[in-house]
Amino acid sequence: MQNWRDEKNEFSILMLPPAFWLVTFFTLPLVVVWVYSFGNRGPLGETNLGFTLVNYVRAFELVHMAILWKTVWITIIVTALCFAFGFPMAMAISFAPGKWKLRLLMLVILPFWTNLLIRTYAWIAILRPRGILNGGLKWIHDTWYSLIGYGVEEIPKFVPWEILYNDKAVVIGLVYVHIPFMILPIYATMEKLDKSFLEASLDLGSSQMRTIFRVMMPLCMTGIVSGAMLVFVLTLGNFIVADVLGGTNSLMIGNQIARQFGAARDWPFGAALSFVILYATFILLWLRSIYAARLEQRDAKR
Amino acid sequence: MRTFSSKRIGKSKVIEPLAYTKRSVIKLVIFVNLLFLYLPLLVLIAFSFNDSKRNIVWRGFTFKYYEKTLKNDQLMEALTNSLQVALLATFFATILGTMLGLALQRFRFPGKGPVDAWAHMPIMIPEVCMGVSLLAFFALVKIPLGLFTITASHIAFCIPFVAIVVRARAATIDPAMEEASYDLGASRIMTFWRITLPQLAPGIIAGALLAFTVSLDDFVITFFTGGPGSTTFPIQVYSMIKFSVTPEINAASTMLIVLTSIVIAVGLVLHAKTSEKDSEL
Amino acid sequence: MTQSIAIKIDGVSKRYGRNVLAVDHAKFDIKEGEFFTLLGPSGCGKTTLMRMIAGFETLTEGTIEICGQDMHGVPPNKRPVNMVFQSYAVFPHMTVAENLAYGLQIDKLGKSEIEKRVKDGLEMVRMSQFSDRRPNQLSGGQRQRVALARALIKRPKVLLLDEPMSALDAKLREEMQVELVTLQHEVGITFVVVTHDQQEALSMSDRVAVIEGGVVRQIATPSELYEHPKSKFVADFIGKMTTFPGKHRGDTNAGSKIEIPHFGEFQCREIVTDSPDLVVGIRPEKIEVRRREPEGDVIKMRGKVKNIMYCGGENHVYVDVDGHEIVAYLQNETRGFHEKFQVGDDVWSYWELNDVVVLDH
Amino acid sequence: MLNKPNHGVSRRTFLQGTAAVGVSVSVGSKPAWAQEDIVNVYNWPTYIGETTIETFEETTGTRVRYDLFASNEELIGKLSAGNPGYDVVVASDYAVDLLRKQDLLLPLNYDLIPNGDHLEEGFRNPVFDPGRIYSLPHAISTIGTGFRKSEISREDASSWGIYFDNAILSGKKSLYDGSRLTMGIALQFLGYSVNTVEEKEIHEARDLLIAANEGILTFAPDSGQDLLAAGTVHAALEWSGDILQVMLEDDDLDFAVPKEGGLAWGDHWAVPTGAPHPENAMKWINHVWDPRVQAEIQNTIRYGTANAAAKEFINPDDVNSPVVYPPAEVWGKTEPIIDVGHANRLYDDAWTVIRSS
Repeated sequence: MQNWRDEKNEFSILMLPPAFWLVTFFTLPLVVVWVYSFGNRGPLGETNLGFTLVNYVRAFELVHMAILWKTVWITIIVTALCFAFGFPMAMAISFAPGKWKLRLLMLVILPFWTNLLIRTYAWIAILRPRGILNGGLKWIHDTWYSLIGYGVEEIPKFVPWEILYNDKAVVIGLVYVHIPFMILPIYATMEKLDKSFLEASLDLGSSQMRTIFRVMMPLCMTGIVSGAMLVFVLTLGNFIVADVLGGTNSLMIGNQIARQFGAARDWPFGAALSFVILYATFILLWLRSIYAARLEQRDAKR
Repeated sequence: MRTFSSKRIGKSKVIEPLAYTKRSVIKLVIFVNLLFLYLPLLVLIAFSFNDSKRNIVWRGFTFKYYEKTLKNDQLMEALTNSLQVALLATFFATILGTMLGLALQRFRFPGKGPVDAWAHMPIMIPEVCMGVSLLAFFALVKIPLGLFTITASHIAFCIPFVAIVVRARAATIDPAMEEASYDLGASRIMTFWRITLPQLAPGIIAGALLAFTVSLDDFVITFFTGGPGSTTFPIQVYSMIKFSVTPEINAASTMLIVLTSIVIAVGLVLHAKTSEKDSEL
Repeated sequence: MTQSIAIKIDGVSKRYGRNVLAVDHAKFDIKEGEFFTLLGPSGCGKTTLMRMIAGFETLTEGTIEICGQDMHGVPPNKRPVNMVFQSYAVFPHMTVAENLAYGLQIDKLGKSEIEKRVKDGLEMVRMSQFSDRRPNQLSGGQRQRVALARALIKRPKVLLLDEPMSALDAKLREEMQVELVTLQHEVGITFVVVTHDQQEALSMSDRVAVIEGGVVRQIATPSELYEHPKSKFVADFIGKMTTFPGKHRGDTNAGSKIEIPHFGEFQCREIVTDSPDLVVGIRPEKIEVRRREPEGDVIKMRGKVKNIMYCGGENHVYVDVDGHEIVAYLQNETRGFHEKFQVGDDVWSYWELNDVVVLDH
Repeated sequence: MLNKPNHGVSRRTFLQGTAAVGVSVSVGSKPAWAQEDIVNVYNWPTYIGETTIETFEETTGTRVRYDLFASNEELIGKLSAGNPGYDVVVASDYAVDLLRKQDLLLPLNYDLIPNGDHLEEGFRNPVFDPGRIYSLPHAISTIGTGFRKSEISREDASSWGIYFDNAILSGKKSLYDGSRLTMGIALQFLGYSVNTVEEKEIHEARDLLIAANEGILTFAPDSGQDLLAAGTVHAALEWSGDILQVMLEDDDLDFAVPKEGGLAWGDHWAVPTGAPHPENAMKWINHVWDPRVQAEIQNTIRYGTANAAAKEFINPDDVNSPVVYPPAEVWGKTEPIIDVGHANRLYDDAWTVIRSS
C-alpha cells in the first residue's frame, strides 16, 4: 500500500471525483435530515426547524423499542435462514465444475432484475389458502387418503396451512429478497479458499460435517460476516415485505420510519428514528471493523 | 489403445470427497434454492398470460396484455426512463466506484477508517431517509427535479457497490505487473489502460452488474428525486397499488426478465472471455 | 527380511474426461515400514496416485488395498493413512496445539490423553515452544513440522507426503531430508513421498517408483535405479547420462556384441532387451578424460574439449566426438595426478566396459 | 400516442426553445420544458379516461405530460419541498385541506373553468375546501365493505360491527393499512366523529381494534379487492370503485355502505403553487369537467361524479347503481376524513400500538 503523500496527484485524481459526488449527493443531503431530526412537526405536518430532543426521546419510548426489538428478532431469524440456505448454495456454486459455476451464479442474480414489489406480490399467489403451496399440499393430502383411505369412512377435510399474512410469510419474503446478498459474499471468499484445508481436515479423520463447521466456516468468516451484515442491514430497513405479506401485527421498524415520512407526515420523528437505526448500524460497522482489524493483525503478526 | 476392463462394474459408485455438487444433499440444496428463487417469477410470468384484469384467479390464456403493454405509451416511457437512468447511473457509478475502490485499495491516508465506513454508508442507510434527504437538499439548492436528479442520486448509492467489488478484485492484482509495464517504458496512463484496467475488468463488470440491478429496481429514492416527465417503471408499479397491480405490469416484467436475461448472458460471455484471457496469462 | 504389504496398488487407472489418462494401470506394492517415493516430472500422475491412496480421487479402475483392506468406497476420514500437504494446510484459525489436537478429538480420546499426545508430537518435531502460536507466525519449515506432527500423532499405518520439501529453501530442504529419514526410523511408519526432485528421492528412499506420463517405468532401490536404469527416460531423469544409439549384433560366449554406429563395436556382458535397437549409456563420473590414448580393455573415443564448467568439487568437461557430446565429471583433486584442459584441446575420453549401461530404446 | 418521450424535442418546441437554450442550461433557471406549451399532470395510474389526454391535446393544442405518484403523502411531501414543476394534481379530501392551509395551492380561476358550473349542489361547500376555491372533484366514492354474498348476508355486511366481532368470519376479514381510515370506522362504530381529536375516544377506538386483531387477517395496502376476489377474505374494507371492478368478474361479490355511516371519499383536481403553466392547468380542469369527457372518465374508472351534467352520458348501470351513487340517506350519513392537526400524533401512536400488538 502506498502512502498518499508519495503519489499526491494520482491519489487526488482517484479520490476526489467520487468523494465529491458522495459528499454532494449523499452527505450534504443527510446533514439536512439530521438537522430535521431536531425539529418539530407543525400542525399541518410541516417541518419546523429548531433544536429539541423530543423526537429522540419518543424514539426510545417503549412501544417503539418493542417494535425495534421484534424487528431485530425477525432480522436475526431472517439472517440465520439466509445463512442456512445461502451457505450450502454458495458451497454448491463454489465447488461446481467450471461452466456451471457461472450458470448457477447467473441463476442466483437473475430474479433480482425483476421488480421487488411484483416478486413479493407473487408470493401471495403462492402462499394464500387456495394458492400454489396449499394446492400442492391438498393434492398430497387427497392422494394420500385416496391411497390409504379405503375403508376409512370419513376422509379428513384438508385444512390449508395458514402461512400468509403472518410473521412466517414476512420471514419467507425477507429471506427471498435478501438471500443473494448472503450467497454472493460467501461465494467470493470460498472461491479463494485453499481446498487442501478441507482435505487436510478430512484426512485427519473429520467427518464432512465437522470439516464444514470447524474448517470451512471459520475460513470463510469474512464472507459470512459481510453477507450477514448486508442481509441484516437491508432487512432492518425493509418495509415492503411486511406491508404486503404481513398480518395485523407485522409492523417493523422500516414500516414505522416509512410511515413517519408518509401517512403520519412527521419528518422530524422519522428522521430521528432513522438516525437511531443509523447509529446502531454505525456500531455494527464499527464492530466489524474491529473484527477485520483483529483478523488483519492476526495475519500480519510475525 | 488400451481398453478399460470392467473390473469396477458391480461396485458402487464413489463420489470424491470435495465433489459436493455430485452429492444428493447439495443437489437438493440447489434445487430448493432455485425453486425458492424462481417460483415467484414463474407465477408472475404465468399471470401475464391470464385473461383477467387482476392477478388473482386464472381465467384462461391470452396474449392481449403484451399487446396492451407495447401500446401503453406511459408504461413504455416508464421502461425507457428506467433503462436510461439505470444505464447512465451504471456508467458513471462504475467509473467513480472504480476510482474509489482503487484509491481505498492502493493508498494509505490519514482517516482512512472513517472514510472507508463513510463510503459504504449509502448502502446502509434506510432508503426513505436518503430519499427524503435528497428531496430536501435539491429543494434547498434549487436544482429542478427530473431525470438528472434521479440519475445523480442513483450514481451516489451505486458507487459503494462498485467500489466494494472493484476493491476486492484490485487486491488480487500483482503490483509487479504495473512495475513491469513502467519498466518497459509505458506511461502511467498507458499502463492504466493496457495493464491495470484489463485486470480489473471482471471486478468492474461484476460491480456494474450490481449497480445496474439496484438502480433498475429502485423506487423510494427515485420517487423523491423525480420531477415531471421522470416516471420510472418501479414508480409505475408502486403507484398501481391503489388500484391493484394489473397483468400489464406482469407482461412488462416478463419482457424485462427476458431482456435482462439476454444482457446477463452477454455479460457472462464477456466475463468468460476475459477470464479465459486471465488464465492464458 | 519378510515384510508384510502396507499398500497394494492393483491395476489402478485414472481418467479425466475422455482423453486424459492421468494414471495408467499402476500395479505395485509398498511394504510396511518402507520409505517409498513416487518420483516423476510434474504432471506425470504421481500426485493423482497419492491422492487416490488418501481417498481424494476416485479410481477409474483397479483397486487399492491398505493393510489388506480394499479401500473402495472408504472416505478419506475413514482411511488409516494421513497426509502432509504440499501447502501444509495448517489451519490458520487454530494455534499449533489446536492443529495437532484437531485430528485426535475425533478419536474420542480423553482430554489428558490428547494433551499428552500433542505434547509428545510437538517434542518429536522440536516445536514445543511454539504450541500457542498461530500458523501465520511460523516459518515455512516450522509449518511443515506442524503438519508432520499433526499427521503423525494420528498414528497412521501410512504417512503420505506430497512434495514435502517444495516450499523450503535449499539449505532447509537438506536438513529436513535428514530429519525426515531419522523420524521415519524412529516411528517405524510407512512413508510414501511424492517428489519431482531426483536428488531428494535418491537420498531418502528405500525404494523409488519412477513415473512418466501416468505409467510406472521402474521401481527399485536408489542405487539400482542409478546404476541400472531400465530405460532412457529413467536414466535421463535420474542423474546425467551420455547416451548413444546402438545396434545389437548377435551374441557370443563372452557376451553380446553391440555396435555403436561410427564408433565401433564392443562386447557387453549382459543384455537386457531383445530389440535390435538399443541405447548405450554411461554416467559422467565413470568417464575419464586425458590427452594420451588410453590402453587396455576400455571403450575410448577421440574428441575435442568443447566446454568446461567449474562446479567446485568437480569439473564438468564436455567433449565433442564427431558431433556427439560426451559429458565427464572429473574430480577436482588438488593432490596427486590430474590434468588441466582447455577448450579446444584434443583429448581421449574413455570408460570401463563394465560401466556401460544398455537401455531400452 | 400521448406521451412523447420527454427527452425528445418536437420541431415546434425546438424552434421555440433554441433561443432559450443559453438560459435554460444554466443552473437555477427553469428547465426547457417549463417554457413549452405543455401541462404537467400528476395523478395515480389507471385513474383517468382512455381518451382524456388525447382529446385535450386535440382541442387545446397543448401537450400533456402525465406522471404518477403512489400516495397523498408523497404528493404533499414533494409539493411542500417546492413544486418541482407540476401544473395540476389529484389530491384526496384531507390532502387538499393540508395543501390549501400550507399555501401550496393556487385558487382556481373559474373564468377559465366554465364547466365548473356543473358541480352538484351537495359538493359545493366541503369542509376541506369551503367554497371550492382550490379544488374540483375528480372522482367521488364511499368507503364501505366489499363482501362475498354466499358467505355473509347483506344485513350483516351493512355494519362495521362485523370487523369487531371475532366470531363473524374469523380470519376472513381485511381492513385497510391506513391509520385514519381504519381507526375512522372504529370511531364511527363507537358513535364518534371520524375526525375526533379527543384522546379518550381515540384510545377507545384503538382498544377496540386491538381486541379485533384476532379475527382480522391483515391490514391490506389497498388490495382488499384482490383478497376478496381470490377468496382469501370474505369481507374487506374498501373503496366502492375498487369493489365494483371485481364485481364485474365475480357475481358473488357485493358492496355495502354500513349503517353507521361509512366514509365519503373524494379525489380532487387542484393547481399547486409554483405551477409553471397555471393557465394550461385551468384549461385542463375545464376539459375534464366537460360533461362528455367527465362521463368518459367515469365510464373507465367507475367511480362517481359530482358533475351533474355528465350523468346523462354515463353508463346507466352505474348511474343507477347504489354502489356508485349511494342513496341520499346513505350519502347523508357519510363523513369525509379531514386533517386533525396536532391530533395526528395521537392517531399515529394509537396505530403503532395496534399494528404491533
